[in-house]
Amino acid sequence: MDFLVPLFVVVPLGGAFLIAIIGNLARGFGRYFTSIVFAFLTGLCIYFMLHLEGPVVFKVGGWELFESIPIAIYMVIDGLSIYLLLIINLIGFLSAFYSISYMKRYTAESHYYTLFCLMTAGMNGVVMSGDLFNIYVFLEIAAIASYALVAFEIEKEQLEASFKYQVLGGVSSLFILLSIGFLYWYTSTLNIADVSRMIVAGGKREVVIFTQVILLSGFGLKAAMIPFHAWLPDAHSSAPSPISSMLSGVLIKAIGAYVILRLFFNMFAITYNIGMVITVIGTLSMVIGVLLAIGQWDIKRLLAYHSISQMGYVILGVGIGMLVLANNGDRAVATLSIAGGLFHLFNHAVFKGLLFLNAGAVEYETGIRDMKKLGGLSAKMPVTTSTSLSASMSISGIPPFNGFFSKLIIIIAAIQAGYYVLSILAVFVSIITLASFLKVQRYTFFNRSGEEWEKRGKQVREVPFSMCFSMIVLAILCFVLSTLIVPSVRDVILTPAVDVLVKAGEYTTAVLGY
Amino acid sequence: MILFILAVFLFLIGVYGVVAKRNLIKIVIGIALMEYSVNLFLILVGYVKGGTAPILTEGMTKDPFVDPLPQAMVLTAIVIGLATTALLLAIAIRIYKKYGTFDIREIKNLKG
Amino acid sequence: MKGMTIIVKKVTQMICGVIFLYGIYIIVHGHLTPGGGFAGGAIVSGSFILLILAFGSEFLALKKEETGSSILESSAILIFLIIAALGMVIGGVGVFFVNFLPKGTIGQLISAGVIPLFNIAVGMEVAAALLTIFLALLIYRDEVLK
Amino acid sequence: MELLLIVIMVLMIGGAIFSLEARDLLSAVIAYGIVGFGLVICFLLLQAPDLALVQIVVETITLIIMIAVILNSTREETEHGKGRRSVVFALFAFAFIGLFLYFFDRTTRTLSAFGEHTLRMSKAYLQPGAQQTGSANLVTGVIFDYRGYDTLGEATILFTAVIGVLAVLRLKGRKEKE
Repeated sequence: MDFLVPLFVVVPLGGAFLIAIIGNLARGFGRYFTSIVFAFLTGLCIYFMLHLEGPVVFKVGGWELFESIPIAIYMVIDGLSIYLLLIINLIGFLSAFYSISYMKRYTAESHYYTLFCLMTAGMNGVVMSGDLFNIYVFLEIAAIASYALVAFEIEKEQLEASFKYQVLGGVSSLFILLSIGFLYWYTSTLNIADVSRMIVAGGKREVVIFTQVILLSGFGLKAAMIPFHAWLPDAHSSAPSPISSMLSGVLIKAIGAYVILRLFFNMFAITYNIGMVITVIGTLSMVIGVLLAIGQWDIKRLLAYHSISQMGYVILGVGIGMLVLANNGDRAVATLSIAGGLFHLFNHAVFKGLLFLNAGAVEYETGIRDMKKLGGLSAKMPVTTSTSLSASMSISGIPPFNGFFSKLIIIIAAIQAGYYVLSILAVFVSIITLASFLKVQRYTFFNRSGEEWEKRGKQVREVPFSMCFSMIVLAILCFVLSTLIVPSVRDVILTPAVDVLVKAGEYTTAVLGY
Repeated sequence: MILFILAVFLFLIGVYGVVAKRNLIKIVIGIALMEYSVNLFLILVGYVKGGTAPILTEGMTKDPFVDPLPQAMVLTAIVIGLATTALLLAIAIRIYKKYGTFDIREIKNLKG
Repeated sequence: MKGMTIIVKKVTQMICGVIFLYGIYIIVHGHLTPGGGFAGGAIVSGSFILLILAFGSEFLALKKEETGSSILESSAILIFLIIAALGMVIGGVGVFFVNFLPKGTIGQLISAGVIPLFNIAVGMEVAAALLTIFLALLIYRDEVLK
Repeated sequence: MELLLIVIMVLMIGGAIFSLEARDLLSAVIAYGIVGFGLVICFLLLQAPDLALVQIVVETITLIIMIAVILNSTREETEHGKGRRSVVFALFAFAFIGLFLYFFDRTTRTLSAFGEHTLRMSKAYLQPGAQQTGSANLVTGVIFDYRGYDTLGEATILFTAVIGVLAVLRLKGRKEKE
């Protein structure tokens, strides 16, 4: 099984290069090839998930330890990595399939599919890397591809959003590189496991804290946590809809939240202060994100603000777990809290991806994104309406859907850990989210007052098959993911990922092998 | 020590340029300056006193080498910087075509 | 774009070939002397850019050139990936990025296994990439002026 | 040599400040070129000839592209509204820079000083490096053999940027017919 590990990067990269070459000759090639690539990768993820026992370590170039120092670049696939890989490639497959119809209206489709493959390859590379500088390189691939994709429609709004995104993204990347420089100065090594060991041995606390602050601001910018969120609403609402769903659903998690978790749990020792900072940032994002979303009338902008808020839940859940672990509290509470956070991460990818695809379908048919001008679409677009309804109920935490369970777990964990204020805030945010999505449903699909599209004389009908298919699959996933609370399913998918974070100290030994 | 502080100072000047300047080209320059300073910082970290460049030649004396790993990292970082700058400039010139100015405030005004 | 004066053209004519050859030299000797694929590729593309700047672009079918250099670039990086992935087949043990060719004597031109091949692939990629960016800006400019 | 480095770096900082404050964008870009070429000399002094070579070429091409962009658009920077707000902002910026440098100095004082770097990961790249990779230039050995995977990523980034530039500079975003 080990030799299959590089395929997660090689296949999408090879796909991107092939599309760039053949796309010039045969126009429709990229359209179908991308979906094939991601279907294959999703299958590979499932195969890995079913057969994974402990972390798989792949040494690129086959260089073994030298005087017990790791010198090769390590690819590490453990429970958390494979969990993220599954999310990335699943959402990637559905977005790519959705794009088949959606992107036919744009020029230069082969460029689009090339960039799409590159972005996903970058994210795959980040989540399975065990090397600091390698993380930086692949993070840049994903980021640069996403800058170009945000500007893909090359109108005023898109260009401006992309410029802002690029400037802030570039600054955050350089902060990350600077902190990698600090860590190299201190430890003279880049392997995460080895760095972790050197930090423990060195014991220079001040240097570590300084580095942590810079790293957190760098990755906080990438994850659009609240003091650093300025770029997200513009960028995510300007991109073509399948890309919005990739950006909101996957990218901010893979190159922002995931790396924060990996570095602050597995590389640095867990401390109470950092746990506190992460919890506070998560809470702020959760509350302020939803407050900013209330006043929005642009449907994609509203969804983008909700992304900040929902990512706040993820960070909050993990942060509470970190606090409990740092206090040597009850491990069961920490496990529950982290499980809630990671569970919500998957759920958010699914329902936010679906909501953006719905918004794309509405825009595809009517050409309007302003909710005041929409309305009465429920009769004309039944599939879009019903899938959107299930996603809305899921994001606002209505019982049979997956969002309910993950939020419930986070709230229960917060109460058990003694953070009553946080649990009340979480409930409060959930209620506002519900109100906000009632507004979306009412004005977009059910209200009959606006109907600007009718005045413009547009023939509105249901969207083509490939778009419907992706939306239906995601809507089904909104139900099916609720089964993650069933122990036998959870043990395969969620528990390995949670274990990586709860038993944070074991990462080093497992990777280095001594 | 003073060398490291100067490198970080250059980095902060770049940050200042990005945050304070209102001209798109100036912002691009600010990011490029940050890039340079980080590159310089990494190379400063990897320097060994009296070391020579890590290239084997005939009849070499027993000097120590400087650390080749930061050099490999910086080579990568230079190319990444080139890529970022090129994409930023492409978008900046596109924005100029649409708005007729490089000034952020005027762009905001024109957007209304 | 218009060309420059006759003096510039003459000088460019004389030095352009030298620059090009120097770029090739840097690429090929990447494993022996300072430099390598990145520096050499950038120098090669520099020689082309110099030619275009001096002689102007009205004699060129820019769009065709751009497509051509873009395809060259993609092929070069695909070759890079294939050489890297070949290790998974030839290396015997399924290792990515293995140096599967014989190493030879250190200091010889033909040595270091696959490293010269990587250098050449990267050199092609960088040269074509920078040329493509330049041509894209040039085409955009011409279209805007029209 | 340290003194020379300090002089060059001060020059670079001067160039950086000038390029950010200059009114004329063309002179700003040229001042930015000073920083780039100063970096080349620093690389040479710090025994990194590979980087110096790459940096000098990349810098030249970046400058050509930047100057082309500016000559095709505008050279003037319209800087209006220099009132009290910008003074407050400048004070704030100075305070931030001072604080950052202070903490940087305090925290990193315990780390190895300039030139006293200890090797750990790169020990393996130096001692048996030439035998294992067959490359006389050890940096090339690191780039293409020990850390070839990073280089693949780097080449991919350049490729991504090219596709991105082609996508951004295309003429029309959507097809004519709806």
